[in-house]
Amino acid sequence: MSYEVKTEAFEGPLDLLLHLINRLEIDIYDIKMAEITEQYMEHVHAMRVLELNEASEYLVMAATLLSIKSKMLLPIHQDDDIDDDFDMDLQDPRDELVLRLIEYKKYKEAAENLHEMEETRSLYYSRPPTDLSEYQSSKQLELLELDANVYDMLGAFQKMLRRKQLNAPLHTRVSKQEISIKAQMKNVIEVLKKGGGKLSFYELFPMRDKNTIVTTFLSLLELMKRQIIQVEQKSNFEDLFVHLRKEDIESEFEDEIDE
Amino acid sequence: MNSKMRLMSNIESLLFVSGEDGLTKKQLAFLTSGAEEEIEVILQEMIEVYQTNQSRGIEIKQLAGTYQLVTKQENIECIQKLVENPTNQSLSQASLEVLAIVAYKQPITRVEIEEIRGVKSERPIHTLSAKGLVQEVGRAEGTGRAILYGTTNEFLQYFGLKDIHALPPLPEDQSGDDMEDTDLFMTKFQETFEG
Amino acid sequence: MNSKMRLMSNIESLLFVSGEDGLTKKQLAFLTSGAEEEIEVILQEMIEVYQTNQSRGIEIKQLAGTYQLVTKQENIECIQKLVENPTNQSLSQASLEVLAIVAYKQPITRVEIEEIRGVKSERPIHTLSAKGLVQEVGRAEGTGRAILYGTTNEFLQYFGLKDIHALPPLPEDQSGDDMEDTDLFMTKFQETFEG
Repeated sequence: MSYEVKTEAFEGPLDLLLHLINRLEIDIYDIKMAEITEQYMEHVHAMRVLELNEASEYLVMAATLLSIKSKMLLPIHQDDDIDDDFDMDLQDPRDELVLRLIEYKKYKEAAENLHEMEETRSLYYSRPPTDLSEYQSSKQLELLELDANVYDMLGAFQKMLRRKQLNAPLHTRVSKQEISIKAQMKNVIEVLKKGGGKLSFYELFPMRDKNTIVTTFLSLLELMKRQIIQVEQKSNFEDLFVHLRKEDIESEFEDEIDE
Repeated sequence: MNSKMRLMSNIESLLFVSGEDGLTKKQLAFLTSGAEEEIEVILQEMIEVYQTNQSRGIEIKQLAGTYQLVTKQENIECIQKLVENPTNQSLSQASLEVLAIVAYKQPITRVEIEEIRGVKSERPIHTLSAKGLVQEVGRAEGTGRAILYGTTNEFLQYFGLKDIHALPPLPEDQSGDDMEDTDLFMTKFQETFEG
Repeated sequence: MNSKMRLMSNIESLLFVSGEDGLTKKQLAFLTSGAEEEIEVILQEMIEVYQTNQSRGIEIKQLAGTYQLVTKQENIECIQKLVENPTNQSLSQASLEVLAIVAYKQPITRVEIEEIRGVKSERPIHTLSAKGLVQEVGRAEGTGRAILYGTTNEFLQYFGLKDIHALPPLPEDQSGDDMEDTDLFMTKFQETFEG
C-alpha cells in the first residue's frame, strides 16, 4: 500500500516546538512544560525521522524537555530565607530553551520574507548577457584572467540551468513499516545489554534500511519516556550516548507495551 | 541627434547586451564617454519613461549593484508560456532558513548556523554554495579555522535586491520588545512617583 | 490600458527573453493570445517606432521568419568598448559554463557542449585550451571523429582538487533530493496518524 501526502514539514526540533507553542497558544515566555513535552513526544513519535542526524537532534530535544520538566517539578527550597528567594531572580530551567526558540523564530520569519522576495523576483526576467566573444580577438581572450573557484564554476553552471529551466517532477512512494516498535524496543534493550549497558547512538543503527531506522528511533523515544534508557550528549552536535537504566524490565514490559 | 538622446540610445544598447550582469553608473559613464552625474540623471529619466509607457515591456531595475533591463512584472503570464517549465523551482525551507541566517549574520561558520537552527545544515549549505547564493568569504580565527560563509552577488540578483542593505530588517526580537515595554512601564511608574 | 499597447508590451517582453532564437509571428500570436494579422500589423509599427526613435538603442530585426531584438548598428562603438573593457563578466561566465560542462561530462565534443549551452562555444573552448584547463583527450567514434575534450591536471591544480572525483556533486537534483526526503518523512508522519 502506498500514500502520497503533502503536509507541513518541520525543520528540526526547534521548528516543531514553535509549531506546538503556536498551536497550543502557549506564551513562549511561560511554556507549560508538561503539556509541551507530552505533545512533542507524541509528534515525534508519530513522525518517522529518516536521517540519523536529524533523529539524534529530535532525540536530544526530547531529553532536554524531559530534563527541564523534571527540574521544574523539584520543590523550590523554602528552607532558606523566603525573602531572598522572592527577590532573587531565580534561574528558570526554561530560560535557555526560550532564548533559543526566540532566536530561531527570528530567522524562520526572515526566511519567510526571503521566500516572498523570491516569489516577487520570479515575476520578472532578465536575459543572459550577449556572448560577445565573437567580437573579441583570440589574443584578448587568452590574456583574460580567469579568477574563479569551484563554486564559481558551479554557480555558472547553475545560471545556465536556470536559463534552460530543466526540471523533473518527483513522485515518491513509501511502503509500510515492517518491524513493530514493540519488537524493536526489545531488540534495543538486548543490544544495550550486550554492549555493557552503554552504547553510542549510532551503534544502535547498524542497518541502512530507512524503515528500520525509523522504528528504532521511535522505540528509543518510547524507552526514554518510560525511563528505561537515558540519552546523553555532552554538547551540541557531539555523539549521543544511550544508557540502560533498568536491567530487569521484562515483566513490566510484557504487560505495558501494547500496539 | 542631440546628445541626450544619443546617451539614452547608448545606455539601452549597453544594458541590453550586458543582460543579467548589468552595468554600474560608473561603467556606463565610461562606456558612453558621458559624465557620471549626467548618466545618473538620464538613468532616472529612463527608469521613469520605461515604467510609465504602457507599450513598453521592459524596464530598468537596480539589481546587485548594477542597472539591468528586466521584463515588466505584468507580462509574466505570456512569458511563462514561453519558458519550458514555468513552475519556478524555489528554494527549500531548509535552504531559506540557512540563507536568512547567513544573510543577516555574515560572516558566519557552519557550526554557528547549526546552533541557531538546532539541526545539521551541511546539506543546505552545500546546495546554496552550488547555486552560487552563498560563498566562502574567509576563515575563522583559532583552531580549526572554520570556513566563514557570506552571501554572493547572485544572492542579490536572485532576490531582486539592489544591494545587501536593501534586505528588510531582521524581524523584531520579541524579548527586546517586551523589555522596551517594561522600561516604558518603569519610566511611567517613576514619573508618577516623582511627579 | 488599451489592447494594442498591451500587445506591444507583451511582444517586447517576449522578444527580450527569447534572445538570439527570436520568435515567429505565429509564436507571438499564440503567446500573446492575439490574432496573427493583428500581431503582423503591430510588429510593423513597432519596427518603425524603434527605428525612428533616436533615444532607443535596440530595434527589431526580421531574420529567417523570426523576429528578434538586437542593438542598433550605430551604437557599435560603445559596445566595442564594452568588449574591450575587462570589467565585462560575460566572457568568464561563458568560459566557466563550458568548463563546468567539460568537468562533469567529459569526454565531450564541442557539439555536445553547444547542445547543453544552447549557444556556439568555439571561443570559450579555445580560451580554456589556451589556458591549459581543458585538452583534447581523444576522438569520438563515427563519422567526423570529432575532438573529445576533457580537463587537465592543471585544472585540478587550479581548483585545488585532489582528483576529478573530488569535484562537489552537481547541484542539479539537490533541491529535488531535499523534497524527496521531506515527502517521505511527511508521508510516514501521516501514515502513523492514520494507520
